[in-house]
Amino acid sequence: MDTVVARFEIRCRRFLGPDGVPLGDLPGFARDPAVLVELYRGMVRTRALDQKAVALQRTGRLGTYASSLGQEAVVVGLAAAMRPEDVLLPSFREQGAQLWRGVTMREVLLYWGGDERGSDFAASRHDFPVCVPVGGQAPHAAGVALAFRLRGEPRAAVCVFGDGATSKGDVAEALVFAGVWALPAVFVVNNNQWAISVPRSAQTAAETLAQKAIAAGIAALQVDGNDVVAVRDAVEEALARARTGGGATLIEALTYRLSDHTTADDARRYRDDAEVSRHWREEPLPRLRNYLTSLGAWSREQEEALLEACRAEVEAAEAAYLATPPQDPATMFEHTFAALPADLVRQKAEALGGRT
Amino acid sequence: MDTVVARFEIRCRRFLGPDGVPLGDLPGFARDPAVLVELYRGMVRTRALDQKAVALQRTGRLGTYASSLGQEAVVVGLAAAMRPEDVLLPSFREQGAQLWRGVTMREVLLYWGGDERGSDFAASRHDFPVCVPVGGQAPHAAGVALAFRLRGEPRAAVCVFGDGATSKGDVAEALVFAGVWALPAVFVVNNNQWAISVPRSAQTAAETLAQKAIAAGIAALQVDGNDVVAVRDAVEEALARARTGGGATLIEALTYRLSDHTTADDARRYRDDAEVSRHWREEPLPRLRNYLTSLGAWSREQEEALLEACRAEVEAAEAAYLATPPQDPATMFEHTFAALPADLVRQKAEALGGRT
Amino acid sequence: MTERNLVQAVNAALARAMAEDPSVLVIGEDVGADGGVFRATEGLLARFGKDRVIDTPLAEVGIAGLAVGLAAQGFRPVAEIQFTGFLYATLDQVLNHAARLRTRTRGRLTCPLVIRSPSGGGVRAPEHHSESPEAIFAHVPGLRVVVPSSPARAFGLLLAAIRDPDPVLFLEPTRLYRATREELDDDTPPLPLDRAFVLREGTDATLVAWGGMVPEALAAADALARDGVSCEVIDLATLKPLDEETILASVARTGRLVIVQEAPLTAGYGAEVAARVAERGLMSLRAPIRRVAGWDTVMPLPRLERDYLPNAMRIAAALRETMAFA
Amino acid sequence: MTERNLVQAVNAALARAMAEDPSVLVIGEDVGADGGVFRATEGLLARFGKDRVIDTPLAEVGIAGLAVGLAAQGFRPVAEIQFTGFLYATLDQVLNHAARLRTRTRGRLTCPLVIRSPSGGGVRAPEHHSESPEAIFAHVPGLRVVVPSSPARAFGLLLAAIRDPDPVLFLEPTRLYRATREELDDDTPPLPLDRAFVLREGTDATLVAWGGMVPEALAAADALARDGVSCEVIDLATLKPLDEETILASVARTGRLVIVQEAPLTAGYGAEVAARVAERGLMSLRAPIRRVAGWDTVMPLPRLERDYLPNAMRIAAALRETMAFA
Ligand SMILES: Cc1ncc(C[n+]2csc(CCOP(=O)(O)OP(=O)(O)O)c2C)c(N)n1
Ligand SMILES: Cc1ncc(C[n+]2csc(CCOP(=O)(O)OP(=O)(O)O)c2C)c(N)n1
Ligand SMILES: [Mg+2]
Ligand SMILES: [Mg+2]
Repeated sequence: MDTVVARFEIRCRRFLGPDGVPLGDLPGFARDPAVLVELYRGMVRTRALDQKAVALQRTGRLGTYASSLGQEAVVVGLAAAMRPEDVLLPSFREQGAQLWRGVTMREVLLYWGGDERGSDFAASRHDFPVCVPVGGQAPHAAGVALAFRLRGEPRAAVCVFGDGATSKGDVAEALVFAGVWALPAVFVVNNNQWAISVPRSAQTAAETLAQKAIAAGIAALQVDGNDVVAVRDAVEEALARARTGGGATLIEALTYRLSDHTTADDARRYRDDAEVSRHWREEPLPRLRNYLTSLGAWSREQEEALLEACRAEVEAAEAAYLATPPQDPATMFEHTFAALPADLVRQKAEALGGRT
Repeated sequence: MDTVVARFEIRCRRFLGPDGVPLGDLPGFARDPAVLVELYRGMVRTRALDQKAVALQRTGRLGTYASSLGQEAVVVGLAAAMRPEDVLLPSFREQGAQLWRGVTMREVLLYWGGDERGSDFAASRHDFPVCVPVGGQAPHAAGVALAFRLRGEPRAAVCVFGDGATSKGDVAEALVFAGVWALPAVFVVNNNQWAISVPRSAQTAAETLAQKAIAAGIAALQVDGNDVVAVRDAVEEALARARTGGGATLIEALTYRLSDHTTADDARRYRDDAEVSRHWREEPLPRLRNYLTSLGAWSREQEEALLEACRAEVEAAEAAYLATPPQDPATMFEHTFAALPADLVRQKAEALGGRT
Repeated sequence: MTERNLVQAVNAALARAMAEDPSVLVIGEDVGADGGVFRATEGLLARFGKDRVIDTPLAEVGIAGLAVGLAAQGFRPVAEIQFTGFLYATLDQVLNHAARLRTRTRGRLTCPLVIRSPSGGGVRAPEHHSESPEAIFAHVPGLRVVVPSSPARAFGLLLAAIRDPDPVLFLEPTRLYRATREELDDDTPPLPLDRAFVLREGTDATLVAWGGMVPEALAAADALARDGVSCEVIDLATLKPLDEETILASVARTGRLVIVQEAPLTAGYGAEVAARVAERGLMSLRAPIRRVAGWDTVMPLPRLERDYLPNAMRIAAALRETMAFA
Repeated sequence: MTERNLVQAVNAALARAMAEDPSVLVIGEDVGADGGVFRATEGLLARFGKDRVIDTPLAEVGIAGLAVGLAAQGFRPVAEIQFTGFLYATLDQVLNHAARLRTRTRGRLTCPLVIRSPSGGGVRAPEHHSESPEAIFAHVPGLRVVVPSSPARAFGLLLAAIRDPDPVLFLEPTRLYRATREELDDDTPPLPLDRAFVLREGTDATLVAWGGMVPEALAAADALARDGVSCEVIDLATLKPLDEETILASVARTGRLVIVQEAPLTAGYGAEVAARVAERGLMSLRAPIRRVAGWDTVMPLPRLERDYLPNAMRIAAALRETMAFA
């Protein structure tokens, strides 16, 4: 005697096909080519920074770095959907979202160059810093969102993590909290198909990652993560719902990690070049560029000017980064507590040479 | 442009209505009244032990105890579905399942009386002991099930936990493992509607707990947890699937905690008597008894004989429990490692009086 | 003035902190209608409402992480972890996030949260309900660890912990919850979070203890007093940062040190106390430093609990051996 | 004989253990096709197949718990936690389950598992990749904690850890993975899991270190030798259980003790070593016990790493101060 007591479905959103041809009507914001140009610029800037960062790492002037190559539509799309007063809780591959929110290229390089001041960025100061422990920031997002709810503020927390992160219990617990209190939070999965060497298929038996939302009773959506219009639209819809008491959403953005996992990784050890080549055909930049070109809103000259502007910005950032004087070792101590306890005062003196 | 990419449904199974009237055909095993009588006996024994344990606690002769009052169909139904070679990974409210698998009442009392020997039970020695940290045993079940898979044994791990436990990340991670490797594991949620004072509605926004399975891509089923026939049938089906390579299942058994959370709790602080009274009308024992009576397979005399037999068994267990000589304090040390390291040898000597 | 036991003092401190500062929240499992399994949060829901006393789902990693998010947003969450056996799950959030958010962002984001948890054995509790994990957390840079041992210290220290701009782990000895009562006014001031308390002055030996072991240490000092030995008894109260000076000053006078901890011996916090004295107070020592501790075995189920836990007798024996040194 | 560095020694020990005993499994993130992010499991998948070298989902609690279930069923899982920053999440499973399953069931179920994790700083790694959490785990009854500091000791101790019938935490100093090479035969026997190694004999002071600090300690001893001071250098190797006798015997001869740990000072494992000597070796001490340790601050990002980590210079300075005592 079985009766059906609940039904669910997962939908996937896409506006622009891989070739840049629209599959139907575009959402409101996308009808203004200037808005699309801004999104395009955001993605190109991100890629330019990534290229520079990888080059700096290769020449020993930066630490391990996680490029977002191929995933620019995810990070730019979600950042473009946010308001300044929302809070971003990134993982470690969202420099594109940070840039969009005003963090400078120099600050991004500083962090990955091993300097804490890179997380003391001047803009968007309520945003969380990079989170290396996978999924660890997800419960923070629930807390931030709860703070907004308690204060009655129409703000939302936007938390980003990877396909691998969806296996972490931390993420599952965060979704439970976000669900049970209908918190203003949006969780975006950058499903780039790989968690270092572990392919999506070996990460979980779930048909989609969006369906992780069902376990927590929150809204779910899959989106073509190489279509920046779809990403921005999906996150905007989720944010609108969040701000108006409609609760949390989990959005799975389908994309692909075209680069190595980080500069410390060599992906050829575990994945096919052919697979990677195939995915180059789906990547987000030409898609939007082709569409803009078809509208007559983008020209070869504009493209060259943009590339040149990004190159200049990146080079200025590199110079500023390399010119940043080192931190005083005393700073190791100064932020451990608001006020230094007595035994740390002694340790600090010892560290700075004057052992007491 | 949204397209549906995945669909799910949750079904709920029930054979006997609250009054014991069948809602349709019963599964094969339930056509033999002798089998049903055994299930009934298992539930009555469980209730008898619970009553005695609570009484012993009230008079200071037992530690904190978690009664399974009202949830006997869950623990007996799942145990009856298992084979001896399967492994039970209980939480702390499954004494009914342990009894069915041959653990003695005296052993159960010994454990809750604060004596480790209660977990060194003589029967079903591959079963796990009680697990107090909520959800902590769920990943162990994945490990046990993986062991069976690696050895090619047609055995399964059966893991039981409560509605509250489904919020724990440990459980979510265990389900991910069970899903991705299609492990022979069955996870049974004793959804007794309360996690101490937190009602099911405040635990998660998920419409059902069964749908937690969707996040891990494993089979899901809800079952009337007061219908022992439905519980046994659902778990048997899941075990058959598990043994034949079909992977794991999460079964949510809907029941109600008619008692306090434990003997340390006073549920009147946080829940309505009226709610409890309502649920007494749904409880599992009269349901099966009424059905057996309607078949002519159960009489008042049989009922009295069973109660008397259980009383006798419980009293014998109580006597044996109370007569069990205390453990030698040396046993604290003897099982810390297979062989006692030197510094523990010294500590042991000190503990036993002969300080070295 | 009201007479309060330790758990009532915790309750009163929570109520006072919440009344004074609207950013103080209480979160955890069963902290609302149930008032906490030990009644530490009793009455708070009725008084402050469900936006400030928040029952959470059963998820300790989530609770700790939620608190980090709330704290970074300017709230002062006081999270209850129901028993210390379930605190280990929060270590990742506490160490990797709460205790380093200030450092990582050079002060841009901070984490003024308190995690409270009933701690220690002695009440014949079920498995995993009698743990003493203070040493594990005391190893975490950026975290304060506080263990009160009387109603007044529980009140004053908890108040200070909640007001502190950084994360604090506050471990409440279950066995002392209802052990004694003290007169305690609602407007008693907070106590400093970097000071040990000399509970009894003495000249022959220094006894350092904290939490549930403090009454045992005092009882041992009583026993030794009957033999004419005068013991100074220090309650660390705040384990991290450690008030080294109070201990060193005492040992400088007594020349003898016995440290009592309920937790297993090895790598317990007593080792830190011993190590500090062995560095900065070695020359005043007239006898080896003794630690009286739980054995390096698993905390047993209730029937062997008394064989596991250090007690006044074992402490007195250690003191006597210490006194036997020239 | 093959020349191997430390990570190759780990790899060789894993291969040998797997070849000898079909119940040995390797599990963890990226241990398969990738061969581990440090290549510790390289080639194992090809040689032993995917039923014995198992890439897991990204879930550390799950990995630790999976290992408990496998071990209770008679397998000997060797689980890799990719970096020690992600090991904290496993504490709950290790402490509440793995390390007490034997005790809880009076030996009915046991837990012969190994958790390996690259540990410590010095390689300019990203955040949370340079942690030294050994003290936290050394506080856990029923668990062994091992930290090798040379290829040969890594090989012999890992082999022993895998054969051991109880759970072992095996922390591999990342900075030593490729630091030196040693001749190492595949049939080198295992090393005992309860013994410290005297790496250098000396008469004036005892230096105790482990893991990544051992080369620094040896370098400091070299520096002191140039001043005519003879230092004995002991590599603890197995932290728990502690080989107290080797340390005490050394201090009895030298009268001076300096302990080096990379982890933050407070409640680090150096405190335990100091406390043991302050109890059982106090009377042979001619100078205060010095600890040279990481500061009680968050491990900084790479640019300040060298200001954080103890080094031969700091150790030598501590030794000189120690020698300055009558
Ligand atoms: C808790 C934790 N475990 C392991 C790691 C090591 N690690 C860093 S990134 C990564 C894979 C992450 O995969 P995914 O979540 O898909 O994000 P992606 O890197 O693909 O963006 C792993 C295992 C970590 N940082 N944190
Ligand atoms: C990890 C953990 N957190 C908290 C507790 C304290 N505690 C014991 S039982 C319980 C509620 C469990 O609820 P549920 O999972 O529904 O099981 P039930 O008791 O209803 O059978 C809690 C919070 C615990 N034992 N373990
Ligand atoms: Mg990924
Ligand atoms: Mg329940």
